[in-house]
Amino acid sequence: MSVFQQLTERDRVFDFLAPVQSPVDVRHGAILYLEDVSVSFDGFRAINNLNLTIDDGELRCIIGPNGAGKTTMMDIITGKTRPDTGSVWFGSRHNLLTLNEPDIAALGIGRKFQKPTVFEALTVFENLELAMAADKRVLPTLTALMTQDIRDRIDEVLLLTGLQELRGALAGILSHGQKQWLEIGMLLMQRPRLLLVDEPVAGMTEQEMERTAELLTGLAGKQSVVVVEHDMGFVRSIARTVTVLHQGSVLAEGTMDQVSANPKVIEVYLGEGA
Amino acid sequence: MSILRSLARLTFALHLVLLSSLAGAQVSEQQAARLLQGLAGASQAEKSIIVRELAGSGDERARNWLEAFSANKLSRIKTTGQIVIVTSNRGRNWAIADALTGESLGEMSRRELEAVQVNNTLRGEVDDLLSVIDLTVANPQVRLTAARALMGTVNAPLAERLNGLLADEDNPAVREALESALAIYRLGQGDGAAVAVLAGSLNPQARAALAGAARGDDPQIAAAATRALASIEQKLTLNRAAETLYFGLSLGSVLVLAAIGLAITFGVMGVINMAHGELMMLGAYTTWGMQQLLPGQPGLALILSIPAGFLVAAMAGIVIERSVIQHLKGRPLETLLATFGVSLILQQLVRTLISPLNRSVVTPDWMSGSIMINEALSLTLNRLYVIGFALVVFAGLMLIMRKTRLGLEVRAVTQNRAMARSMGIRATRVDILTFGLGSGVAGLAGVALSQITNVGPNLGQSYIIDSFMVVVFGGVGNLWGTLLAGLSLGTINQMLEPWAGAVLAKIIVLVFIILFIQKRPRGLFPQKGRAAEG
Amino acid sequence: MPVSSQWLKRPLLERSTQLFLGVLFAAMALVTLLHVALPQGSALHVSAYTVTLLGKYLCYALLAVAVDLVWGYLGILSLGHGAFFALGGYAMGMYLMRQIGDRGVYGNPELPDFMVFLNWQELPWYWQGFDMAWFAFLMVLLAPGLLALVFGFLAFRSRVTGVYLSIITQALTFALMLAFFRNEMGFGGNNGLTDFKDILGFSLRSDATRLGLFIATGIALAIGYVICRGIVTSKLGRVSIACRDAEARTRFLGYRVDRVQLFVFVVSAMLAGVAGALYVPQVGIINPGEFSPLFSIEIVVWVALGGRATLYGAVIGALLVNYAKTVFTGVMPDAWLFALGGLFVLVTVFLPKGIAGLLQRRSAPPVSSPSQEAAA
Amino acid sequence: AEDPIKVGILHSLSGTMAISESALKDTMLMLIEQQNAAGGVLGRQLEAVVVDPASDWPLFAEKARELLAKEKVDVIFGNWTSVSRKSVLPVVEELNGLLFYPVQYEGEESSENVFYTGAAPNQQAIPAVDYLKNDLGVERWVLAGTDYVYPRTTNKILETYLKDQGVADADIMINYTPFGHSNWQAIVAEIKKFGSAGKKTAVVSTINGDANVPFYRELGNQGLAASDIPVVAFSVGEQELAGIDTAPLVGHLAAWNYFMSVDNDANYDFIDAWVKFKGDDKAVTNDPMEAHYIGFNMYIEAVKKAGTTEVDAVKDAIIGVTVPNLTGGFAAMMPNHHITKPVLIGEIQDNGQFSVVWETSSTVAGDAWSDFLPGSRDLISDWRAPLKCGNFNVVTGKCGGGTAEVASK
Amino acid sequence: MLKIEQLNQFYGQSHTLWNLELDVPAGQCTCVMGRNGVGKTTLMKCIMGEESVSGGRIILAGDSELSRRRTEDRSRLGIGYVPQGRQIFPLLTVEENLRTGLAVRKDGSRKIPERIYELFPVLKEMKNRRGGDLSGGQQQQLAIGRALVIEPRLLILDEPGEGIQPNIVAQIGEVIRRLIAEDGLTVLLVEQKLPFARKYADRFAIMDRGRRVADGAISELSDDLIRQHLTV
Ligand SMILES: Nc1ncnc2c1ncn2[C@@H]1O[C@H](COP(=O)(O)OP(=O)(O)OP(=O)(O)O)[C@@H](O)[C@H]1O
Ligand SMILES: Nc1ncnc2c1ncn2[C@@H]1O[C@H](COP(=O)(O)OP(=O)(O)OP(=O)(O)O)[C@@H](O)[C@H]1O
Ligand SMILES: NC(N)=O
Ligand SMILES: [Mg+2]
Ligand SMILES: [Mg+2]
Repeated sequence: MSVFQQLTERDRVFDFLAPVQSPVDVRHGAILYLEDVSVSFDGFRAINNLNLTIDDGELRCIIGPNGAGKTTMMDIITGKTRPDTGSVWFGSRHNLLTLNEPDIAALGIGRKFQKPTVFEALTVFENLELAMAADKRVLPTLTALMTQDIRDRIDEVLLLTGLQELRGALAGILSHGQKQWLEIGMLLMQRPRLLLVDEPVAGMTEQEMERTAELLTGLAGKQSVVVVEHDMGFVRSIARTVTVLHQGSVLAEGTMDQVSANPKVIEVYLGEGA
Repeated sequence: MSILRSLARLTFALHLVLLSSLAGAQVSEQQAARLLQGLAGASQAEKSIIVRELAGSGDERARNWLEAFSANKLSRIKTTGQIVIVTSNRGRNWAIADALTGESLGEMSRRELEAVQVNNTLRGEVDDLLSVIDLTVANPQVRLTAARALMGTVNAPLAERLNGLLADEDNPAVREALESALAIYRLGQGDGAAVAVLAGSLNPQARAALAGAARGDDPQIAAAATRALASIEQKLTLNRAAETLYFGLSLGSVLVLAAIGLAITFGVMGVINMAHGELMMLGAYTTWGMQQLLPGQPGLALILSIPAGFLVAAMAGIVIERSVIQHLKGRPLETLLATFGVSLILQQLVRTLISPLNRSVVTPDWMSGSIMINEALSLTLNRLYVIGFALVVFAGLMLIMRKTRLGLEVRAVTQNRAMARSMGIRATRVDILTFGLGSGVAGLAGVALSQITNVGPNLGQSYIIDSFMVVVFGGVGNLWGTLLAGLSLGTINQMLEPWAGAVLAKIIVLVFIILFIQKRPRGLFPQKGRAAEG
Repeated sequence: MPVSSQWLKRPLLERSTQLFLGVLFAAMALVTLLHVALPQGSALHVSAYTVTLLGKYLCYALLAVAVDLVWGYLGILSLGHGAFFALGGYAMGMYLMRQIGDRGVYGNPELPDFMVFLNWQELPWYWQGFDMAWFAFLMVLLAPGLLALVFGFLAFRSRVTGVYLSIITQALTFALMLAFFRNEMGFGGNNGLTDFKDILGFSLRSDATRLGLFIATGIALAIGYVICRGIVTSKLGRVSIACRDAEARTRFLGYRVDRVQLFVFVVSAMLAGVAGALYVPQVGIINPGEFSPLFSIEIVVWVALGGRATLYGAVIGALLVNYAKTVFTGVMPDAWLFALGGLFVLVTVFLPKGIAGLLQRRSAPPVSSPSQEAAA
Repeated sequence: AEDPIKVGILHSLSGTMAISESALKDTMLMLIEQQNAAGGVLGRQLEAVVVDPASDWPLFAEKARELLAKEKVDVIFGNWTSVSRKSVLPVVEELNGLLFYPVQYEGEESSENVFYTGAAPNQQAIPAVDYLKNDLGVERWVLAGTDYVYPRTTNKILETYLKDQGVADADIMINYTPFGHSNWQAIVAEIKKFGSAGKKTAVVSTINGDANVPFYRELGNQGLAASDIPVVAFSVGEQELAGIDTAPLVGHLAAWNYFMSVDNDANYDFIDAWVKFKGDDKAVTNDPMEAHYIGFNMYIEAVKKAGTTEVDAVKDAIIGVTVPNLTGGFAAMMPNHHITKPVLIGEIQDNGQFSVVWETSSTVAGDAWSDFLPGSRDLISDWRAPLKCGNFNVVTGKCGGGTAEVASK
Repeated sequence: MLKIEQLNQFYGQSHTLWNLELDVPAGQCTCVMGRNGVGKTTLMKCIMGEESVSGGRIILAGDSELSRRRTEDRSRLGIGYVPQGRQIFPLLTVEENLRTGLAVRKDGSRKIPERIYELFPVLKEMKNRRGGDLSGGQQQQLAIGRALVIEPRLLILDEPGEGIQPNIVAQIGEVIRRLIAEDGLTVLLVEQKLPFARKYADRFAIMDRGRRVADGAISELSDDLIRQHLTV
């Protein structure tokens, strides 16, 4: 509760929320470009000529029907899936299509998965330790030391994610929601320039949702955040620009109000009730 | 099959052909006894003469005597000097019958008997004597074999005789063989026209004759022979390729059989079953046991072994599943440890209960030998059956996995056991059935292997590594992958063997597997999609 | 790059490692004492036979530790670690062969006996240098290390995992076995290398040398254990576990999974090589049998039986199985496989975490454990 | 009563070699039982100490050490494969034990502590080739073997021998296969092709163990009969044939120093005893069993002669000891620790037995160092004083290394 | 329909459920609520038999003592389960996923009821795709469809709306409502989202730290209760 309150004090700068210096060149404003990206699986076009630009420091919400290609888009950005055509640039210098997952992560792109994925045989604390921004080459990792500084940072994140009591528990025993939080915590430890957050509030209570909303909006500005979510209440509470994906391409883009008034969006996604 | 025979033997053989038409005559008992007694004490050269005399005697028992002699079953009772025919020579006491009267004399200790010695040379002579008679028998197949055997051995008097036979011969294949045999002879005599007859022949004797002619003095004949040889070479190359392919497929089908059960227990269920080889061994021993139960009927025993081998191995598999594997749910790696233990136990069990020695499994007649496609290409029958058997087993398994509920349920259980049970799938029953099925198929493989290789306690060990290799190479969980992997690895191996040798070929195949997996880290037919990427 | 050695010191401060080293050194001291101080006839005398036997067990223990490092912590079930062990052994064997000099039966100062009677004219190039101890000992590390490096580089770069990796490691050792069987390879074929005379000038037939080798093996095991412990307690160790359980996820955190795997794999291969090198002078022979896939599987069985991902469990497993084998093959030569096979089955069924699990259960109440299982 | 004489038995009872070796263990147990029934030796009973080296070569060395150092046995009977012998050799030399080795082998060895009761190449391979050449008129040769040292060496010797006799390179085909090779299709086809060149062809097989069954099966199926291309084997005996359907193999050959079918009372007694001991009417005997029979009797004689089981005394006493073999002759222990043996060639019959078709007129003494290998041509072995050397070079007049060092210890 | 009495559950040594009581009346939708990690999913697993319980009773339809039955028999008694995290069989196709439920159908039908495809048309479209390839929301729909194949009397839904697009969430709500009305289905729902719970549930039960701390008709779900038990 208290951290939550602290967090809302906008003048206080948490050092663990500051991004790591990344070589990304954002002089042109945009941190991420996707241009004419397409990918198909066994003939099924999951992403279809997708164009998307995320500005530096922006918080962008992406919504769209199940199977619209939101997760696949993140897969492409993080190097998990290679598109058939198109280009993906991080800043104006890094062609992500030439890089592999660890390189992309090292550039400062962090991701939370739709299905929470944590290291189940490691403790919550260790999960956060591994996620932390650091020299991740082999020998430095071997010789890395656990300093008080690191411990403090992990403690801060533990507090923020409400997992203090579980710090020594193996991540495998966490409940679904606790894993969600842990993964968000890992993302925070990573301090990326660009955060890709896939359905962060699934399985959370309303209050937890609010906390997450504050957290993400707090990050924006310093870091760029892309959020995928189906909970409209949540989206509304954080959204500035909303992009609607449908059948692999952008259906609409604009403020929440514009988008939710779009009849096509209502038809394919929101439904009459919303 | 070509055999070199001496001229003397052949002339004599012809002589015999004439005499044997007098069959039915009897020599005096005294005369026969004298000949047989003589045989027992004689030197090799003397035996050779006596054999001819016996054959020439026209006595209807002569064939019997000759066959017994040839089969090493003519014996002399040490004390009395009586010549007997051994009717059963297993164990320490042998059943004997009087050679002259055919009257059974009961059993007698081996110590009391002295075998009438025979060797390959004499046996060859006897066989020749008997087989030349075959040239005039009614069965054209027998005549064909006899005619083929004559190739390269014809001389002037025989040529004359053959010309006579040729005139009466109405079977085209036999005619062709006789003509070839004559042509080889004529070519040797410098008759250039014979080249044309031999031009397409795949017979090695014909080829040798042509090669001789190609080196000969007559430039015209030499040129023609060289041309003929070239065209034969071309045909041979094709035949060799076909032969290699056959070898490859047959080796491949053995691999498939060995691996296909594992493709179920390991590929589908995820149990690293180190005892898979021993389950195959059980199938092979079942075949042996069946043949012990049905002495003298190896064919029937073999056919009955198919269901029996399946059942025995399946039951063993189920016992293993119930006693060990069921306790290892969710710990697939530990199954390696436990089944390794089981495999040690099963091996030693066989050593203790049956014997550490290999057991002899008889190949039924209809599975022995080969069928001849042409003179340069024959397909061995046992392997042909194994190829067919492998395909049938594969198809059956495919049907079960695709068309029955078991296939669906086992996949559901292995992918998410808890959820499968929540859907009402009886996971325990599925485990038993599936493991039983995979084990049973291993048993079937064992039945087939008993026709190819050793039936002994080590049988399983020699196949387990290859089996895993095949399943993994094909892509775990994919039956088609297993089929294709087995067949292709077998074929590659056989293609390499002629120029690399057996050891190096195997090494190259292993290195190939290692490199191939770099290119396709999930085998030939990978599990695709999001889930597989983890 | 300044490499801190903190990671190596860390295990030394750990209770469990101290305990392990304490027990190991105490046992070694006791064996040495009972061997040296007591007369041959005494009931408590430890004979040279026993010393050598224990030395052999310790070699196996080090090998098991190496396997546990990659299997337990990295999730790489190597079914080919015997290959690294054997390569280290061959490097040592070649050195020992060269030490024979002209004392071979044919008295050829250059060529080992098996080359003489198979008509080799000169020493193959790859035998050069093995007359020098330093070179040979270097090769003990380099030969398995390089093989692991090349093989691992290819495999991990291509993201070969799980059973696929296991099976190609098996293919690797199988191929090497067949290759070493070939007399053309120049390693003595099936007979391998044997009839060694001395090592570093000490006769291999003297009890003192045997004791020395035993102690050297104990020290090697201690060092190997500490190195492994250092790795697994470091952050790299946790990354290894992360790779083991969720390889893809680890990559998204920015770790080069392939490099981590490669590093640990190579370290493990080198340890296996050292184990092999110490094994050869003690058993007196190295032949392609050590490359046999079944031997590699057996190593895995020791680790599983002792308790995976504990390191000391691997040591216990190796000692126990091999001791059982020694005893059973002598006491019940006809039925020992039943006993050993039965042991494997019973341990798996009743002790899910191996023997180490039994010890853990005694010493500490478990933190409720997840039902996680690395993919095979 | 005095302590019993301990006889170590070092044969694999499990693993790949159990197939061959387990019968040898039983043979030893039977011989010991018989000897004890006859009152033992020197008034002492004999006691068997059986261990299982499990077809694992380093384990052979360990078990040998166990037998000598821990069990303190007086003598060891054991080993089958050469590699296991090589593994055990340094141990018996170091601990000064006695080892009786009963299997035909490649030669090139003579240890002070080992007695080779099996055949050296000159007692098996060379006479067999002579028979094929002289009696069957063979002109073309296939040397097929399992890829290890015994076949390699034997084939090397045979190759040199054949070439010395004027056989052309092109008339010799050499082929090696791995242990347990089971897919013989291509090789048999190759042999068939090689044999169809118009010259009488034979296969000299040093194929070992499990690979033989599929090999002979394939021969049968591809129709290679003994009358076309005979195969003479050096490692296929009655015991191996018991596991093969012999019907298609009739006429193929083997060269040994003993066959179960040999018509001789001592042999029949031995067989009867064996059948009774095994309780199996179908139990077969074979050559290595005879070798143990000979070796065991030689040991007993030597102990009697020496009046003690003390190793050095037995070692000295045994040279020159002569005992009856099972084929109606006598075996003598030569100074090179090899024995004299008759050479028999037998043809396979349909009942899994061999019928002897040829034998040497007298026994042949085993030659430790082959005359057909360049490195060993000049070596001789003589363990009597004063030479006491296993590898004495008659050209340089010096005793080679290794064993000499031990001898002087 | 379902009655739980004095249920206790342990994970190893950690006591997760404490003397839990729950009553799920037939023909109604009962919603279990509670913060992350209070034991909701654990409770559902206990009902399905995926976790073993120590003490307490779970009684289905008056007479069936569930804790004595094996998991696979519980579905035969008519319990359909949509677990948290979807638990799709990833390598089975969508159709095969659905077919896994056919075995327990009373009518022995071997065909997937058309109704399922009507409810979730996307499943028909993706019939031949592997379950694991589907998007998260598609998988969730598949999980619900799969549970309906067995034509359950009692349907357990663990956070069914998670990851599903809004119009389909609403649709699922309507389906639940329809099944209750038409087939007399009983629904046990775990749900965090208040609006959804309020709209479709008839009753609620709140859990906190493994205990049931409140229950009643949905109309009785007060802000006070929410503040007390559902906020962090
Ligand atoms: N590896 C694959 N093979 C086949 N189809 C795939 C694969 N990956 C994704 N798809 C398909 O691509 C489409 C897009 O999937 P994606 O997961 O990106 O959707 P999404 O927008 O994240 O949906 P949701 O909101 O439900 O999570 C889906 O229809 C899915 O079935
Ligand atoms: N396998 C396990 N071993 C030990 N503890 C576990 C295990 N699974 C869950 N737990 C613990 O039990 C508690 C209840 O978990 P459960 O999954 O039932 O929570 P939940 O109420 O469903 O939470 P959520 O809303 O996050 O899904 C949690 O604190 C969790 O850490
Ligand atoms: N000595 C042999 N046959 O290995
Ligand atoms: Mg998604
Ligand atoms: Mg939950």
